[in-house]
Amino acid sequence: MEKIKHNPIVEKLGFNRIILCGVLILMYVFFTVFGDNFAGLPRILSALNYAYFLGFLSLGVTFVIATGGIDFSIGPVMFCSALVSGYCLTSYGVPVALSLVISILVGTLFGIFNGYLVAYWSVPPFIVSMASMNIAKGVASVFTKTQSVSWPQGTSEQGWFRNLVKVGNFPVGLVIFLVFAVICSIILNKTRAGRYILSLGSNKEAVRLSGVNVKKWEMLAYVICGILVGIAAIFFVAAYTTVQPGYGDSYNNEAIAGCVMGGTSMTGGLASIGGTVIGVFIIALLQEGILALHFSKDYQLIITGIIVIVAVYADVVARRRRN
Amino acid sequence: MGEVILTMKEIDKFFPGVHALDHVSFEVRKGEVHALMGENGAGKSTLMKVLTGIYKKDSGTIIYEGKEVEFHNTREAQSAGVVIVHQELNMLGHLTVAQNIFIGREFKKGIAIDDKKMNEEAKKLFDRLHIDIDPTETMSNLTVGKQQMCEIAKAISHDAKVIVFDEPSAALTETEIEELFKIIRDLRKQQMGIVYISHRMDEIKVITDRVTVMRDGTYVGTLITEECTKDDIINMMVGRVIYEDPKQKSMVAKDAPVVLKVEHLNAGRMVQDVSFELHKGEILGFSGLMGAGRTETARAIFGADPKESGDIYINGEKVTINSPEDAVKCGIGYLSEDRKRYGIVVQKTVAENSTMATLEKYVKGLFIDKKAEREVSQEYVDSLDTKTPSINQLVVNLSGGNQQKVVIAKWLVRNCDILIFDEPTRGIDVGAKNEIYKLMNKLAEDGKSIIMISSEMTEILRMSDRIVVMCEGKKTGEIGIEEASQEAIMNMATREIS
Amino acid sequence: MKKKVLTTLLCVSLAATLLAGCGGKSDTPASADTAPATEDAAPATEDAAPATDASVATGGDYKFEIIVKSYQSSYWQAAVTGVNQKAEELGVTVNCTGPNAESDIADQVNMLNNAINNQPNGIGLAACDQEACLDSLQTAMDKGIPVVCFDSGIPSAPEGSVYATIATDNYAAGATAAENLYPALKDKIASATAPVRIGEVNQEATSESITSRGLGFIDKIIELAKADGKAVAVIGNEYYVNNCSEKGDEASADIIIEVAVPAQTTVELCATEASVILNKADTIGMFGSNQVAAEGILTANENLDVLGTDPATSILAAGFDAGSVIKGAITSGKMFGAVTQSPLAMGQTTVEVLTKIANGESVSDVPTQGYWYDSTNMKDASIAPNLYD
Amino acid sequence: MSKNSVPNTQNKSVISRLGGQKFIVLLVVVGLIIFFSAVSPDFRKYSTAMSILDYSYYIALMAIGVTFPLITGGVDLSIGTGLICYSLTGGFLIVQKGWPVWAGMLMALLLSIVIGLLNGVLVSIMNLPPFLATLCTCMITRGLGSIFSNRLGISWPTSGTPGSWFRNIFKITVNGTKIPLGFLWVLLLVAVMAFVLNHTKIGRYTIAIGSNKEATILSGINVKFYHIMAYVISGLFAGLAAIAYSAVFSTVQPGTGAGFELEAIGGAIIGGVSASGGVGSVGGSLIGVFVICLLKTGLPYIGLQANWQQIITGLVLIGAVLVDIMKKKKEKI
Repeated sequence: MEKIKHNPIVEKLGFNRIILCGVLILMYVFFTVFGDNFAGLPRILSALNYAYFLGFLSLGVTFVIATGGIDFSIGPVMFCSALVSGYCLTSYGVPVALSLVISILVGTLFGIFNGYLVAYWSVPPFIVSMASMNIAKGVASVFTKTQSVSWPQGTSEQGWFRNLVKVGNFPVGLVIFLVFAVICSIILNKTRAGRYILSLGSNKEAVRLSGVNVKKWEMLAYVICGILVGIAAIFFVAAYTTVQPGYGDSYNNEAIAGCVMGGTSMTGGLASIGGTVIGVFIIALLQEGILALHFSKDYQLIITGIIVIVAVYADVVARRRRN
Repeated sequence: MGEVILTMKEIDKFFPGVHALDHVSFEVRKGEVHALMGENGAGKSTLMKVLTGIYKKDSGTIIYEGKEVEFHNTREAQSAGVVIVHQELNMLGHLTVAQNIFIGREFKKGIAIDDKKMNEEAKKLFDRLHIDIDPTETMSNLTVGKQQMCEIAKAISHDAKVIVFDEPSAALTETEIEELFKIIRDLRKQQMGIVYISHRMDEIKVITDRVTVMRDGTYVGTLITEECTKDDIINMMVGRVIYEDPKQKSMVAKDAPVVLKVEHLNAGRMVQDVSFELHKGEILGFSGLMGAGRTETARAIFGADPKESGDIYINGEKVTINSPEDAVKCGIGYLSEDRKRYGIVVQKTVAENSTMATLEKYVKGLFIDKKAEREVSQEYVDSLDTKTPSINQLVVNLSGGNQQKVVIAKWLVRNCDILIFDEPTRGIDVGAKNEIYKLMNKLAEDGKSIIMISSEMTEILRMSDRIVVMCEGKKTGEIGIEEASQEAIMNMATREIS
Repeated sequence: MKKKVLTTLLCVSLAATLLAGCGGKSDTPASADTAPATEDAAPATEDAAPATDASVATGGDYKFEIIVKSYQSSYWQAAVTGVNQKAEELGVTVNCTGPNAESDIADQVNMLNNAINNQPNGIGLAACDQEACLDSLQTAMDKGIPVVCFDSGIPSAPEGSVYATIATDNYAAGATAAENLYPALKDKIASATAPVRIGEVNQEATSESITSRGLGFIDKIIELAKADGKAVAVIGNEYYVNNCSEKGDEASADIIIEVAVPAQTTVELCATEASVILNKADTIGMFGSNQVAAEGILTANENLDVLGTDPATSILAAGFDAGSVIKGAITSGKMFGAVTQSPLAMGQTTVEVLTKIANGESVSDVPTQGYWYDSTNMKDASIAPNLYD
Repeated sequence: MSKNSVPNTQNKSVISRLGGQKFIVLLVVVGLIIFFSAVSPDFRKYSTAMSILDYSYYIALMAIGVTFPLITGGVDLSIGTGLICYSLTGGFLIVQKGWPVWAGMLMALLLSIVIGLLNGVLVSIMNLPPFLATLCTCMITRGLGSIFSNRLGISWPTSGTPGSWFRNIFKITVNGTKIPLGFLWVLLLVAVMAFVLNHTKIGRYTIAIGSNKEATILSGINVKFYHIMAYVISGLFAGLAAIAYSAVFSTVQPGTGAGFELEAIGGAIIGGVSASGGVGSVGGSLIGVFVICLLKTGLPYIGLQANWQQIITGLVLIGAVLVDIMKKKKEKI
């Protein structure tokens, strides 16, 4: 046991991450054995559909949580991005490529808004989230005149953007998602931005007194989150076509759960992109598996909740023992 | 001195990987003040925590009032009459003084808490101790000193027979310490057994009857205070003599240029019209009582807090400092009095903390140049003799003195010319203190200029080339080391300004 | 080590107890679908199914996946009951699922994909959104799984993927409400000196079935009013104003139709919107276009007490769907009447049609209807079976 | 240093600031009422006030409860979905299983206490961050609610049917006039909980935990117990809110309820509860809730399209908190 723990790879990833990987694999085996026709590509593709947008949300919120903040406007903002850009596409004839850019732009704007209020005006992130959640829903409904927006079908001329998710049976989205995860991991661990974001999550005042412009970096975390939420919107519509104004809240919890399950600490300062990715895959696999077992989504929520509690508790215990 | 009220015999306590207490014995008599001394980490606090039930002992016996006892929590200890006044203030800022004193044993009227009676009782208690505090005051509005008094009042209100003072004077001003001593003498007269933990040698001589010294979790010996010298005690603590005398004369050349000039600085109530100059290679001591506004002045200069008015000149040039960022750009570094809160990022490694203020220099393209970072931090670990298993160690795992060195390294990496040391040796044990002093002297020799804020008179007199004294937010005096004496400084520090 | 073992044990036992909590219930989702079938079967006995033709499709050992829009309202519960009844009768296996809310489009798409992966003999789908399912329908067709749409059709479905649609014409159903409500208000409108107001509360402006009903109601009122020589104006929610047959001019209108859509589909917001309209002095009629909206009107009325059945003294409200609250209100004279669909029959028909397809028989679309009911005809044999709780 | 005068004046300013915050929020409430009444004649009707009160009970009750975890420096996100879960469970037992109404209500309350207890244990004993622990129980209660009710929407007995007596708890009609009994209950509960917060051990230690948990532990207080109690109170009030919700809205649907907690917490924070703990009052929370409820119910009255309402609610929320932040900033200098 001790030997495994001191293996360099294990040490780098963290023991709990390895366990989480094990949980993921066990879950797959479990569902394959007990679920209806679970083995095979279609199920995995379907689970991945769910993992993409949730994954981008989770990646985004990981940055915010790393600063010790929280953002639960991500779900509604994702819908707002998809609605505003989709409405431009369907009603104003904006080209698809530009619409995708608009989607990312809307997400970024909300990121700037949230980040500015949190970092420069010291409004508690909780309040900011609550406000921007309402604003995102409102803006989306005003912009679309309270209409749901359906993005073009894959068969149509404008449907090329769906290739971002998959071409034939090849999961292009997975590749893109993993590339983004690697980029996020590099930003978090290898760049100044990441260093400051994590450090200020751990001890903001100490970083400020080191002569660092903490406001700028704290805001940046929210902006990165916003950008990723904008991207999440693209993957949402590429997989699920239609978005409605006034919704999206339900994805907040799952995105935060995926992130925290992976070992990112709610108190800030500790974040693991690898963990987030595994966490998201667990949730996505779970939702697919639960359906294959003919259970309702309710069980997915409950089990997700329990896994998060156990995972975080394991981290709490591990940390306590270390100190 | 009366009969023995408390005996701790052969106490053993293990923490994972550490033998924290190794068969330690200790006794307290009625009506004595018994000093418990030792460097940081010697096991004093652990011993007292075992006594009051915060930790569970692994072996050994505690005999209290003739019976063997084992307290399972502070509450049990309290009700038996063993109470502790903690080093860190354990106040609940949002509650009133009376509510704090009676927390956990409120008077009740039916199911309601009888706040009126609590206020009355608190008042009586304060009268008994001759302390002037309003029981209905919110705790966070009191000065640190008053808060400490409340802690003591709280301890006494438990009908205590044994009171443990864990470094009670650390946060007190000289006058408050006097008050404290008066109270302690009073308690001694009432035949209470008092344990007094402190680092301050002078106090030990003044107030205690016996001294027990611990080192590395073991019992070293017990002396009668009157019959021993400071050196004896220090010898027992560290095994070598390291007591240094005050600096005799300034080390700064007469014609040394002014590197920092502050004029008419105002920042709230605590910084009013402060002006001074700092010369190259100088250690400028900032003395004064707790709450005199020294830290506030430093923070205002550094841009950590907003200032209302005043000019700052660096090397003769006027600069605008609105944030720590600006200050750092001007070559100022600030080592906070509260390392844990303002100095280090505990979840980061030694290397990462070292480059915290300089990271832009260790960036290659988009990425942090971790190799260069490691090299530079290793360099300073070596040159400052920081004791860490590796530069990848999280700073949270280092001792206080070594954490301080990491913070110093952070500013040295930045190559700051002006360094503000705010209480640089607070909470650092004697051996490490000396190293910090040596380091500061060396920095000054190398041409760095240092502002040192300290509440320890001996430290001020030992290190400073010149001393600025503050009182209630105003500068009340400036004195060269040659003329400085404890009395002279104290005079200025308590000078009333109308 | 001891501590570690202990903590691990704790984790495991925690997980186990919590899981056991779910595990103990693990048989419920299956029975959740069957339980109502047996319990609620009583009110809707064999004489139901007015819309289905009686041809018996003998079931083989078939497995069908039924996906409803949500489980929220009793409408869907009735539909599921119908599905299960018929399945039992025909001896086929059905598995009913559906998202928690009609707005959970993504969840429903996942469920549809999942259903396809289960490789059933057929899928019955009540799509939350007309566009979101198209890809999945294509997949189903590629795999040769027949799909039957019920409740709502999917007009743009890939050719050949949907074998039959069993749906109510929501536009016509909305018009039914207008046809029944308008005559009762007619005298009052005729005698009114100032413009009168008819309110409409829609839970949302995005679901096709709700908007169709809403528009059907508006357009019918306009048509009837015009026949009487009255001018109508539509105000309120943009979508409805822009998509009705004629939005009119508020200043010169004799009848103002005010359309309200709450900011979110929650009950209390529906009620708030309803009370705003009910509070207006010139309001004479109300229409709630689904169960939530109709119940919102009733909730708002709790404080206002303006609803009734006498047009001279009160506001007349028409609802949609059934459920104990609306039924109670109609019985007690709070609500004038409502339109109900026949979810039970629809559920039954869906299974029947699926079985037929599996048997290789040819099928065609089955239109179902909206039935107007009020206190006078609630007990009628043609209506009673459609009034689910 | 011997003068007490300096801290004393400070003290007064703090008290006035706390009262001040409440006072400002109260002014906002009055201002909103005046504004809506001026713009919309219908708003002035007695029945409108009744509606606003009706729709405020459940949020107000949740806010009263959640004030306690907030003051400990935590949060309880599970109250919204919890409310629906309790209401579904109680309603299911009454409607589908034929339990007497009082038994169903009791069961709902019991369940709410159990979930509160679970939150407390997760936070206090297992040391999970409150945000996270209650986020998980939020998901869990959402799932449980659906499962307990077999995923059915439940309509509690409607007025006029047997078993509808529980509606009279919140509203009775005397001589044709409706009396908002529920509001009296809410006020009574505010008084009771304000008493609990300020004059009993539970309240005292709740503040103490939020102020300085370590110090509270060292004072020999059974912090774990009192920390759990804060969450149990929050849970219990979510249970009471569930009954109020059922009485007002009759039909409860599984899968809803997410978002209720934000309204309650937002109300509490607007009412002066500090997000970092130690500070807050039950009365303030109630006033804060009315800001949110008035916006929610008032905006439709001034003819504003629904989508604008959300934007305005969001902006007002930030505005309310910003005012407080600006004021503190000014005081600090």
